Amino acid sequence: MTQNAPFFTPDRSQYPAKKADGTLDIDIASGKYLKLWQGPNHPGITGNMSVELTVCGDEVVEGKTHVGYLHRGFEKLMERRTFIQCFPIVCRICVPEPDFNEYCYAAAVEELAGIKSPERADWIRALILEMGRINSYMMYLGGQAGALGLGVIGQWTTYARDLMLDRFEELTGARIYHMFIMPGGVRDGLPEGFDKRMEETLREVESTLKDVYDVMFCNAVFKKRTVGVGYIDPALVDSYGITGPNARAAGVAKDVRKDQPYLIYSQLDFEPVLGQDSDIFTRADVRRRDVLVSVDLVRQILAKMPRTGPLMATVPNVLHWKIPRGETYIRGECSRGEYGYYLVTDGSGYPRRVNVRGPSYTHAVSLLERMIVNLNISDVASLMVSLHTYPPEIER
Amino acid sequence: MRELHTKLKSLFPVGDLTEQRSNLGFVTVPQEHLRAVLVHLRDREGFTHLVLLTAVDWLEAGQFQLTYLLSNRTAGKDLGVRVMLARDGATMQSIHDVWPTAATYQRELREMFGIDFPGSPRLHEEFILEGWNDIPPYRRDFDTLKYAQENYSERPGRVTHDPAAHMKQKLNSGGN
Amino acid sequence: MKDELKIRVVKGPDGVEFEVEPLKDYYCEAAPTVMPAAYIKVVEDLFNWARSESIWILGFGTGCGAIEMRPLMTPRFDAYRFGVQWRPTPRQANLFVISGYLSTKTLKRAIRSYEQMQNPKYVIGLGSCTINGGMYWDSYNTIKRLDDYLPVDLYIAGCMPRPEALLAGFQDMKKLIRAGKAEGANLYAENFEWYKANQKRVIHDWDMPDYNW
Amino acid sequence: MSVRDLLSPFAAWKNLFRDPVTIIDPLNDRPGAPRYRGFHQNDMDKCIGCGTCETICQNGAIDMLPVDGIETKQGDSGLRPRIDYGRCCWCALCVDVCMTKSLTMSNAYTWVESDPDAFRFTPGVDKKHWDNAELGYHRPEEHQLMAKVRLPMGEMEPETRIESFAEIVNGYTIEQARLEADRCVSCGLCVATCPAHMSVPDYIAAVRDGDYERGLKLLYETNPFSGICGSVCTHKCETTCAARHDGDPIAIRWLKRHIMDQVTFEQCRDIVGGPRPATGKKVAIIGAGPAGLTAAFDLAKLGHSVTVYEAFDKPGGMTRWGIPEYRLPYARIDQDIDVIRSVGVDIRCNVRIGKDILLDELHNSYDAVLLALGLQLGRATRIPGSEHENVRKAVDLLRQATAFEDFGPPRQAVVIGGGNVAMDIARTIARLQKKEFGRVQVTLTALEDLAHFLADPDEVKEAGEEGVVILDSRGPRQVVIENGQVTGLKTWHVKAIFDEQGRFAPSYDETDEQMHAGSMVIEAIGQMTDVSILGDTLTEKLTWNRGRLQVDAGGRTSEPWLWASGDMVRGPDVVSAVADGHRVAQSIHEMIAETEQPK
Repeated sequence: MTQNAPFFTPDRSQYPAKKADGTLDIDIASGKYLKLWQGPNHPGITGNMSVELTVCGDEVVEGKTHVGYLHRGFEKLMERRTFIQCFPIVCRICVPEPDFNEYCYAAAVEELAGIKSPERADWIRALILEMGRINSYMMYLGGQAGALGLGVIGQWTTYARDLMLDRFEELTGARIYHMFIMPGGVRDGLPEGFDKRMEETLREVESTLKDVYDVMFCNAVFKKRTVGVGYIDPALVDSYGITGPNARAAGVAKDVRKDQPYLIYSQLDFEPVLGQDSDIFTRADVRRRDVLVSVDLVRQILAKMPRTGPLMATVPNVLHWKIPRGETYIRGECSRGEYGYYLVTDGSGYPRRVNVRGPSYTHAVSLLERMIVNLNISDVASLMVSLHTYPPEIER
Repeated sequence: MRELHTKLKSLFPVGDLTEQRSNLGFVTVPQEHLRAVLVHLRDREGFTHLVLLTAVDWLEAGQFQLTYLLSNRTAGKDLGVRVMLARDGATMQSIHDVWPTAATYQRELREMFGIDFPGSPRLHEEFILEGWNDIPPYRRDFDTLKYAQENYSERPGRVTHDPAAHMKQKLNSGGN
Repeated sequence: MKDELKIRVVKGPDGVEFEVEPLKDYYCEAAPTVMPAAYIKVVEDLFNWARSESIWILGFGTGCGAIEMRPLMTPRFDAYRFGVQWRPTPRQANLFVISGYLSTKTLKRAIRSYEQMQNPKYVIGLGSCTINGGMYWDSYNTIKRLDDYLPVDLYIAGCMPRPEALLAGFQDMKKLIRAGKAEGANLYAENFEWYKANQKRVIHDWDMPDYNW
Repeated sequence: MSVRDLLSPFAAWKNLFRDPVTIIDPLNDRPGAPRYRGFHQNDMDKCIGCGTCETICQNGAIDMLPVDGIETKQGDSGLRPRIDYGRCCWCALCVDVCMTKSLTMSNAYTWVESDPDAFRFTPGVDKKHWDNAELGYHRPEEHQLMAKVRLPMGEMEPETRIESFAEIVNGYTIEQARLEADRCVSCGLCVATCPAHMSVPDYIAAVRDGDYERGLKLLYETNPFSGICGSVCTHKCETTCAARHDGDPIAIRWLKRHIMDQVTFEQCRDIVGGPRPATGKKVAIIGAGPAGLTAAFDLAKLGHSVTVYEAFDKPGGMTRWGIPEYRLPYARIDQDIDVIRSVGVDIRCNVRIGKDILLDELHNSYDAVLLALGLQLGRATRIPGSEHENVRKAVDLLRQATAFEDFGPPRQAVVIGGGNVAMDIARTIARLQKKEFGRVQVTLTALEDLAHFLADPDEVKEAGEEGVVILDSRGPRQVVIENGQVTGLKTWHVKAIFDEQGRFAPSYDETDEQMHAGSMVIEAIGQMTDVSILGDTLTEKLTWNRGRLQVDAGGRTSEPWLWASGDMVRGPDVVSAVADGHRVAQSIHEMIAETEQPK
């Protein structure tokens, strides 16, 4: 079931036929079809990407994802920066949740250089990653509601997110691009009184989520627009490389934090959040519940983390740091799925190749292009947001 | 990992295993056997998830390395399958029918490295770049700084001094 | 050239066939013109005051900095109380905030959006990237100096600038407008050829009219 | 769909009763957090202009520029970082690697301008409203990207080393040298400080890379006495090393030595490349010390025929006759000199000018003559009793010790002086005493207090470890002679060494008199040149300046055929002598080239 409106039966007589190679035979001059561009002028919170829709009436017959509006060539730029010089640049790959770049890059460098980051640094890293996850989800919730015209949710979640940014600021020294997790460890420990202020922020997040639940998830209009819409077949999960909440909402318990625990996640007590219905509503709900898990994880981390000890491992002089030839892949579970860095070194002072695997890569291109067909135009924005894609991690 | 490698080795002419971690290994596969190895790994060994597909330019050796990183979630293991391609006129068979997402990766590799994957859908459509007029930018012989300086203007007025040279000139001019 | 930009014959719902030339039919061919100030200074001052108090921003987040605009639109920083608001379409906006780096692909869209905005219009450049390339100074795909391509009235330092810095920027922007010094649009019209030449040097597949109005 | 789904959204109305969360005055109510990475500050007093911030900046945002009112001086390039906020990304790596912790970040973050060129500024110089901000990112103490501590040099224990004249230090292993070389930030502040301008950062990089051939080549470009300097250089470079501001300076001398340890004589010889095509010009050099031989090396490499006359039976000058073997093994001197010989320098030992050959003869048969006599004579204290035969000069004793002459080491000795020569003789005597009598009884008295000793701190420390009693702030008054035998030295406490004008005029506390027992008193308070070989006529003709020969920048005396160099014009220091040798060689070569031209 892809549409839940029984009184609407689409007239498919005008639909394009398929050509021999499987592509659609769309003759734009026939007047039957209309090209409609969703983006790149920021369609909702999906960032600067665009979907070139071919519509027939109200229905999408073909959608093509266009990315590259934010392409800066990170992977190329990193090849001409030393290992420490890459550290400030990686976080720019993903604005709403930059810390995974820092963590994955640092961990990849550490692994190839044979360095072990201190335990205390690992806890702080996990803390930062969970804080970032909360932020990313809060932004998503606002965007998902906003895509359906429910603007108030975004007003609330942005406020809660901003409080978390204040925590980020006092911990890392910056609001958005924290540049805190560096190869070898982290820059500094927790500031004084951080736990208390963090607890206040977490309470605010929880109370916001309660309001969001009442107004968004228990909302006849929202349900009507999202339940049963944008269904992802669990069978597609592996073949389309679907990870994170998109997979978990389809009942596949993919969560790197559990599957291959990194940092200190094996010492934390949590269960991946699962859903069954695999529609927009379920995906939103999985993310909402995932925030609660993260809130709990932040509390656990603060309760269990060591407060003393080194924060940086001994690293070679960063000005001429050379790493022997090798390759590795480091992954983490970000708010959108599996985030990973593939790093190849060649014994010089510069990375040979860095490849960033953002979860949006598969979600926003091959998956979206498949799912968008037969969708009503009005649901396109909602679907795009529900896949929770950030274009900079696609094009880097 | 070793077990899997022994098994693979009995079936295909694969190279040695590089064991990066207990749950991550890399193995080189001849170009023509790649497809069979991938399908075997996917269908028989549980490596159902194509994590990424990317290339490394070994300019000095005249080769491209293609890395197909596969993941077996239930076993918690990852295997990187490497294929070495001649850099000149690099062509590789497409695996978009094994994993549909591979089409996107292949499109990117075609655009950024200039590696051809005949048969891959929409391969020649622009993906990230628009109106690109130079050699594919991720190739090692493409100099991004030079390109940037030639195409974009910098704000003038920047000048710097090398401390050692500056001191030598200031303190030791006159030869004493 | 993309298919949809080619000249084609279309049959309308009434069965009549007609020719469509997308690059020409949907745009005005006239070049932009300089908008003179009002004859009487008091009137111009009044206009400027009004303009300064209704800054309508085009909600085209072109780069990283866009993420710091969201807090401004929401209660905590609430830019609306300062007469600043965001509009979804260029036709309704008079301030274009270039929020950081511009890849050449986005530059093309940004130019299009800018030209569609109503006069008088203003541009603010956010962060290092718009000033001198920022951390992408050696990237092959981003422009280094925004003022080569669009007339910029104001720059805000930072990477990225915080919402508070943006608010300070808006206040300065207001002062500029009130003082009649925000003449970016006229500058663009006066030096149209120069801007076009710069733009075309970096946008290699120029498949749009020279003036997108 | 339930009724709840229709009613629940109205829960939003409860916000009517909540306090607004809007920040009233966001421009002033929100200072950056205490750690906020805002705009830069730079403490002008601390900054040394090493440029490490520029090196690490991945955005090319930092330029090093000279600033009005900040002079270039030893250890401070006089340059200051100017930051381009059209490039900066506020990552604070520049703060993290700042060698002096002068560069910090304030918590200010608002800067709006119409002029895009205004976003370039030199923090600390261009006045900004955040210059005095207290808060902002300062590198946390434990956040250390650079290793602070120098790798310890392995050396013999005091108990072992006192037994013989074997070399004390072991030299770095390859692993140690790499780690130590890794600490260098390649700023190059040391290059200008080194009298010979050795390309320190480059050869340290060669150590890092394990490319000793390259390192050796760099050493020989500026210093043919790298083997010797690697052991005994006064390493002024280490006093201006950027690393010393927050940790130990790089062990530059030991790294130089490490390169020399890793290469063979054959490699050295091959790198300098053997004799050159002859120009037919002849230069005579008097004195086979570092200055004379460096000049000889340079001139021979230019194809001139060089003859070096040495009064003693072995070349090396004060490096051989003045420095004890435990600091500088003779084999190392021989190797450096053999390399110099390999380019065709002819060294004639046991030829004393004035006795075996006359200076005038040299003048007549050579195109140029260079005096590189060194400081062979010890200065005297001239205190009562110092004319006794058992009051000796340190230089004389050191020379005798080197020649294995038995000068009758005393059972108890007193050394006057606080410089390296005093340490050398005290420790040499200590070794001889240990061998002869089984125990060390050496007292060393110096005018200076311990903090201002002229000797290397390492030397002082090691001498103490070896049993030398070191007394600081003691001025010698009288050598006590009883029954014609020296029995000791009387000293007074020193109140001040210099008078108010800063002239040397020690003042004493006469009530604090001490007697130091000893059958020999050794004066080690300075050296001078034996200029008697010049002869009266020439001495008359030459211009002198306070007892020193007056020379121009190129080392040329007032006589156009005669040059002078090394310790006799520069004071005692190997690397200064090397530098001087280069300069003089250059000057002589220029003269030769000039006279060549008219023909």
